[in-house]
Amino acid sequence: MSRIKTTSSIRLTIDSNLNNVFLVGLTVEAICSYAPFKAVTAYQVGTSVVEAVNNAIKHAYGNQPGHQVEVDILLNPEGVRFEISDTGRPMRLQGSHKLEYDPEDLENLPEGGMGLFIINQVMDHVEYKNFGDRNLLTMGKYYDCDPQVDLCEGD
Amino acid sequence: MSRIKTTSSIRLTIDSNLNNVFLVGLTVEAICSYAPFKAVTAYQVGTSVVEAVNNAIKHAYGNQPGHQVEVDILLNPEGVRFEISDTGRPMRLQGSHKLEYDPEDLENLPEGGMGLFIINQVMDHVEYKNFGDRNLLTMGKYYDCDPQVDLCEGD
Amino acid sequence: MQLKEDKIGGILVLKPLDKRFDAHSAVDFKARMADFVSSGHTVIILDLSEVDFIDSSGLGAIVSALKTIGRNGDLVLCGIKETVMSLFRLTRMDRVFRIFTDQGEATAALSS
Amino acid sequence: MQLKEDKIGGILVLKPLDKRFDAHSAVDFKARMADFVSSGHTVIILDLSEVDFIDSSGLGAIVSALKTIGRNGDLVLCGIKETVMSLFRLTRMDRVFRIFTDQGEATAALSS
Ligand SMILES: Nc1ncnc2c1ncn2[C@@H]1O[C@H](COP(=O)(O)OP(=O)(O)O)[C@@H](O)[C@H]1O
Ligand SMILES: Nc1ncnc2c1ncn2[C@@H]1O[C@H](COP(=O)(O)OP(=O)(O)O)[C@@H](O)[C@H]1O
Repeated sequence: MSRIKTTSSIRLTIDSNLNNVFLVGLTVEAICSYAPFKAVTAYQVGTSVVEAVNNAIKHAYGNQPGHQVEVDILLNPEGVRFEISDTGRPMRLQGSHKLEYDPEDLENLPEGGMGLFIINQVMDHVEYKNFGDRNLLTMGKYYDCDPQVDLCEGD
Repeated sequence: MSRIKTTSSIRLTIDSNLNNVFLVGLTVEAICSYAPFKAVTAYQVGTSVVEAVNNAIKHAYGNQPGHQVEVDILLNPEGVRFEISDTGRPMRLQGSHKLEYDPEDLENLPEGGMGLFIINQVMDHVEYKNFGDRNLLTMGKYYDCDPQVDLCEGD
Repeated sequence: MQLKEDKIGGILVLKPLDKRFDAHSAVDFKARMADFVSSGHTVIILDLSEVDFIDSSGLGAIVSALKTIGRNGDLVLCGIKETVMSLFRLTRMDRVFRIFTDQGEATAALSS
Repeated sequence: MQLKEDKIGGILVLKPLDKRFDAHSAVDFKARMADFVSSGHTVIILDLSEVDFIDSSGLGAIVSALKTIGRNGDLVLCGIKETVMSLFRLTRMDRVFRIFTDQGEATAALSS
């Protein structure tokens, strides 16, 4: 059982190398498993943050190591909030993040372009902003498990 | 099963408030549970880092919030290394970190002074250094579980 | 720190509901224990079955409670998880406290 | 990415031994799969029972392998954990692949 009564926070910083991203994933999963999230939600929130960090490395920094990706995690009484920032190329804002394809049409199955879709499906709030030389992706997710009432598998 | 073939690293930064320390603990436990450590070792390494961060907050910063504690985690092929740094008061170097007491002598049981003892018992390597305005505690632990051979409970 | 309170006869059973018994929760725990003792509860079972993590400050807070109760009462522990127990062993606190598997065993021992 | 290889009749069974099938391991996986296919293995079971985590790059690499094999072969999956499966469902990849509980079921289906 875990009731979050006050806000606590931690910043994760990695060098822009895909080799480091699993450390962010492990961290976010562990923190979300501690928080009152269902097990599958904790897992998917972890995946969403991994997708966002992958994107910063691949797209904002063009797979160049030597740059920093920062992930601020805020554990609030009602949910968790992530602020992912990079100082690379800003994202060209697209409209909606749909994932439409025919599962039978082998040749046209998607091999990419699923990251932003996953993020938007999983998180309750997603916002991307550019501040001068810094890009900031903010994502939030409300707890979906009341340990006073539910049996939270994540616990 | 998890074989660490290359080095990966992450930096954790928290504000000097005891309320944030559990986030460091959850992170270190998760990363050490992924690495080839036995479950009890992963847990105790997590505890050692928590002790070190508590010390930085309580002793280096005198329990004052508004300062940063940084924990660099390096996952190497042979073990994990932590660099914990603060910019507060340096530690007066003491000799050995013993914990000697009579379990029957109620009045003289220790209520504190166990943190450095735990760190020194658990970690394979501990070193404290002061660089001008920065204090750096380096600690290392070799993996104690070969997933090719052992059944690692931590896995 | 959230503490579940139960009374079994003259025994007070306390179960911390937070998973992490650390330097942050230890301060509050110490004060709460002092209150219990000063209001006359001197035979206490501390059930740690919900606790996943303890650090030296958590251990210190339990030792502090033991001292506050003194020789005229009793503080025993139960439900300690294996990982948490490893820290009791490392600091030899397993030789300071009487430790039982669960509330049933602890109650039986204190009632006999 | 470490891959355990087994041959059951004409079927190649591949089991990734890394817990995390992510953007980092996906690059290597894609290349390895292309090698297997070009050396004549076109009926493959991918056993994901050791995989705790997959991201969209991992999914993409498996789709890429499916395309490489094309219509003259088969790539089926088995041993997918519940959390990993939730990502297959979210992206509807559970409708793209034939998914079996374990190697036994997958082999039976491919041999019949
Ligand atoms: N952090 C980012 N910075 C710049 N561009 C981005 C970023 N994230 C996403 N993009 C752009 O949006 C596209 C879709 O991203 P995504 O859905 O994650 O799929 P993928 O990364 O597989 O292409 C990317 O191909 C890229 O052009
Ligand atoms: N990071 C630090 N900075 C300054 N002093 C420290 C630090 N860590 C430990 N100390 C000193 O060493 C003593 C022993 O530390 P420790 O064994 O962790 O026990 P405790 O923190 O309970 O006193 C502390 O009381 C303090 O005086």
